[in-house]
Amino acid sequence: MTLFEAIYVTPPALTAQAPILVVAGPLIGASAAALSPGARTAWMVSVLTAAFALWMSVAVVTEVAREGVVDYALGGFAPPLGIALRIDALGATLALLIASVGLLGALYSGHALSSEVYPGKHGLFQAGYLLCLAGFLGLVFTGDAFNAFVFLEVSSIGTYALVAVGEARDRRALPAAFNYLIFGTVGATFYVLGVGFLYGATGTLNLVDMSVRLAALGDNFAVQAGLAFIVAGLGVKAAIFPLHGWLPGAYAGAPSLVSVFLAATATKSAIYLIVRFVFDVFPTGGFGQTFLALIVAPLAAAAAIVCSVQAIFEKEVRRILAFSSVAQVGFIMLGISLATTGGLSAGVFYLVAHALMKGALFMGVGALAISVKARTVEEFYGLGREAPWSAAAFAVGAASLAGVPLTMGFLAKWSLIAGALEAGALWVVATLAVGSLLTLVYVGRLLEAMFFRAPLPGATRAHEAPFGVLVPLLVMAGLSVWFGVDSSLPESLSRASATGLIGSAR
Amino acid sequence: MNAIALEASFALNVALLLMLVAIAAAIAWTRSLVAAILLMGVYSLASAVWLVVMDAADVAFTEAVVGAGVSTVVLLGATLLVRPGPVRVDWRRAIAPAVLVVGVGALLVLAVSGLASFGDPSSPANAHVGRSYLVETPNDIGIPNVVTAVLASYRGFDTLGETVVIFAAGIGVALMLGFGPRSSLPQPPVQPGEHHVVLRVTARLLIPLIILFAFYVLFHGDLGAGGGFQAGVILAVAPILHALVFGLHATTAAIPAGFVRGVAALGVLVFAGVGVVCMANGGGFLDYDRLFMPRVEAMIPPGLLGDPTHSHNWGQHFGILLVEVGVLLTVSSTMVTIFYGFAGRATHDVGSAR
Amino acid sequence: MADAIHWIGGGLVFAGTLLTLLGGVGVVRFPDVYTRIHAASLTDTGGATLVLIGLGILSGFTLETLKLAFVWAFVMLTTPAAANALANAAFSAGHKPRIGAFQIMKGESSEGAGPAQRDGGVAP
Amino acid sequence: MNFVVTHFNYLAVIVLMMTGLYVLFATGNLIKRMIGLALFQTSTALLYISLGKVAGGTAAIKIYPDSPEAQALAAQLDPAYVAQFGVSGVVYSNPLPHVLILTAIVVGVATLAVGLSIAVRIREAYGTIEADEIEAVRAREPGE
Repeated sequence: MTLFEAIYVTPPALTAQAPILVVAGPLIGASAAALSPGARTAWMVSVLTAAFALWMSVAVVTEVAREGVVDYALGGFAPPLGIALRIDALGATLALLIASVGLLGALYSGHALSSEVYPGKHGLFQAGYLLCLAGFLGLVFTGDAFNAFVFLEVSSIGTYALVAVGEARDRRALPAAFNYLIFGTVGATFYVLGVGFLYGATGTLNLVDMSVRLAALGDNFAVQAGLAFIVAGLGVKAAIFPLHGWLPGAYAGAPSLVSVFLAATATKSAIYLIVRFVFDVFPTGGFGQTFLALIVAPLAAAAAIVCSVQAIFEKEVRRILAFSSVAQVGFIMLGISLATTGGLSAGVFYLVAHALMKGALFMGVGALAISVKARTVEEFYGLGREAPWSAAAFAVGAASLAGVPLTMGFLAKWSLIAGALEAGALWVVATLAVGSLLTLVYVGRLLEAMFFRAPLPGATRAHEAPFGVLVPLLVMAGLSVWFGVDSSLPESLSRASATGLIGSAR
Repeated sequence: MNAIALEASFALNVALLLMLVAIAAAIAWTRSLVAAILLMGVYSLASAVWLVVMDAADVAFTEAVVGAGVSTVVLLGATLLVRPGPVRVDWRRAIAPAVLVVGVGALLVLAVSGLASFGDPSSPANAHVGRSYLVETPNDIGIPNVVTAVLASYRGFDTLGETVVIFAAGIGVALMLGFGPRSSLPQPPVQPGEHHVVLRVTARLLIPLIILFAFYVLFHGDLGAGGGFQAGVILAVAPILHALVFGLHATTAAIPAGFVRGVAALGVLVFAGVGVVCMANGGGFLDYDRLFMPRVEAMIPPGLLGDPTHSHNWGQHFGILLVEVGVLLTVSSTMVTIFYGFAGRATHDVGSAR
Repeated sequence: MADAIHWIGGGLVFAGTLLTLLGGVGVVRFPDVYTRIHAASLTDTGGATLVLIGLGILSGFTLETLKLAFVWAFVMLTTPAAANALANAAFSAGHKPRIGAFQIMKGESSEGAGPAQRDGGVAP
Repeated sequence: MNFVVTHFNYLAVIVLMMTGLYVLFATGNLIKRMIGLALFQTSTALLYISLGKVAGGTAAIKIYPDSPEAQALAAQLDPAYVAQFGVSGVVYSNPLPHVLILTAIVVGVATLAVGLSIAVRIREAYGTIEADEIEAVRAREPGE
């Protein structure tokens, strides 16, 4: 954490308010973006807001590193009555991740958006983007079950339309967005249903209060079914295997900024909430972990295999990446469902790694698509020579996805296997091995197309992406390499997250 | 307990629920889309009546305004735009959903078996936090309507989120329908049909009344059912009625779409701004007790709201009022944005008063 | 006295509901759009008036009475106007009356004459 | 049988929710789907409200205990019951679920508006709002 303390200076009065500012900043910024007169102003508002959110997240992370858990009571009412924010190490980690990707995405949108979205829409588009950012940040910070639903919807409602805006490039974005809306809303409603049962059994919505009362309650059908509904509902958002139907279409159809941001953060914040309920709210070693081990883990394993195979047979680059995301969520959930410190911290590490690499990959595809409207693998032939920097960044992301040494993906896979061995779950190791091999196949196919194939005759020649797109892209890809070499920061954050959730004893 | 009164209320509850089940079955059964939409409106009205029986006056008001009003209008508007044929029914398509629904339903029945009996005053849900609100509101907030107190103050952050969700919906609809080739076509000149005199006269009479009623609902929210959200929807009815009777073109000339979107953003800013002011005065976000600096609070005459001997939580009163105004601004302008979106897409032969 | 108020008020409310129910029957039973609108709007205003008077008697002379009067005024203003608009729309959409003095028009075209039972129900 | 009586509300609400879910998944018509979704969401709200009902309670708007209204309410109930579960002499229903559902209703209408606007755009782009016909159009497109 010394790194942060060195770069970060802020008045103590602001630090005390940092948790709420992380969430309220983007909300206010969204209104400002909607009010701003031109596309350029909207973009600047977006960048400034995202930078502010990142700054405040860094403040929160340092605070969490110092104190363990940060509580913030809203409205001046003590938690069971009022709503409270509660930020543990995992929440702080995710906020840092989301805010960083948010800032990089906002920078990236300066050029990328103008090729994809009608300029008159930029103000509203940026407003929607900032609302989405605020929603995800609120989701990982809130300490209240119903407040989490509100933020789930804040992040979702805008996103449905943002995905649909991709119709300017590809009209398939529209049915994909509709599908996303149906799935997402059913998921959110299932979540509300589950929270309703927990509320009916405990009488509270505050997660800390709820965990105290659940521990006293013992086994109860309402509570158990409540958890099942919560996990199922969030599982839709997290794209856990049979509930992932919305994801490929949405990621493939959305404007590239939205794809980048969703791929890097959307599923992650839902996974965070699942982890929070299972490990933090439900008593340790109780029904929650059994549910995870017996139901979620096999599904996650199935995802890791089935969706990797689907990715191999896809023709479109973005859909390959999208199916790969579902498979990788399977890996993450496998790590988490081990329910040991090692497994959980490996899962969190993998989550961060996956966010960075998928962000770089989708950003790379978006950067390449600025000059060529390339969609299928064939249309990507030879782009490596025409746009070397973008292609290199894409290649770094792909290498991280495949788990090449010196990238973050390698360390993530390594720690996952170590965690699984430590927990004695050999079948998890086997699944990981098979899944990784399959990953290698489709990643190899992508890289071969880009670097070792001549362009199709008659294909339009690509140009290098503009500077404003290249910088965030290279930073995003660079982070995958940086943390692959010096992983102390994500390592310490994920370990702190895991011990914060289940204690270091186990 | 007087058993007769309770049993009568329970019988009413059962009757209304059975009615709802019948309406829901009809919605599932009918092949006509318009019939399904209207039945959905009836369902909302019936559930609003049921909500009154359940003592949820505020929710009933909202459900009547939103479910029976806005939702029905939006659904009908979309139906006009897509001009669908009858809904096709294929029994093969129905098997998998039926199995799924039966499975989920069975899980739900299992789940409710773990809940306390209906109406039990000592159930966890009613005994813990819910009861604390009833006990604490007179001291903490000092307004009669506990639902408003919880909505705007104790759980004000949720309400901020709710306002933002509405704002996001406005953004979404504007992104989908507010731009594009068709909406920018010049509107056909309005031809005032001489047989619409009744409508025009009534509308002229009603629009100011509607606006007045909206503000009544807004300011009455502290004392009874009502508040910013319901008031916002009612306020939005005024321009919508104007557009329906006098033509969309006349309304957008008076209230441009861009202005309406700006007001929606402004509402969120007002709400969040109240929170920031509380923060700047040394409290937490949305801590209305710190809304005024002590110096300012001392200047408020004690008899402003009647009884001067009673201690007033001025910060809470004004904070709640301000955030309700923010909600009103966002909700009403978003409703108008949604209406503009759908109505602006319409080809002119479906305009209603033309 | 209290009993009498109870019975008179309750009776009026009951009569109002009955009238509204009759209107519902009329909407189902009448042959064309215009007669249906007629049935619905007349019984609606009449039924609402009876119910509101009944409620006013039941609640005694308080602030509620004033609110009920406002509701009554609103209903009297809007329901007839809505019925008028509906009839106008039906007429412009080409629906023709089936009974009464306009029966002569029946021979011209049977296409637009039916009650609006086409699926989708959207104006052509 | 006793369970059916004491939990009647919950069971009825389950039937309503499942009807909504069935409508949502059984039809290919996008607008009918949105109706199913609205039905599902509205019915979920009814579950919360059922949780918050207190037998003999009244709406959570404070009544002075010595007002005629409060006395009329109290006369219907056992004094011991009022003393135990009432707040200064009046039994109220639980306000918290009402607040939550106010929020949920708003979220529901927001979803509905966005969903329908996307459906309208689908109609403009594909010429139909039947899911299987859209699927058929998509299957004919290149790159699929």
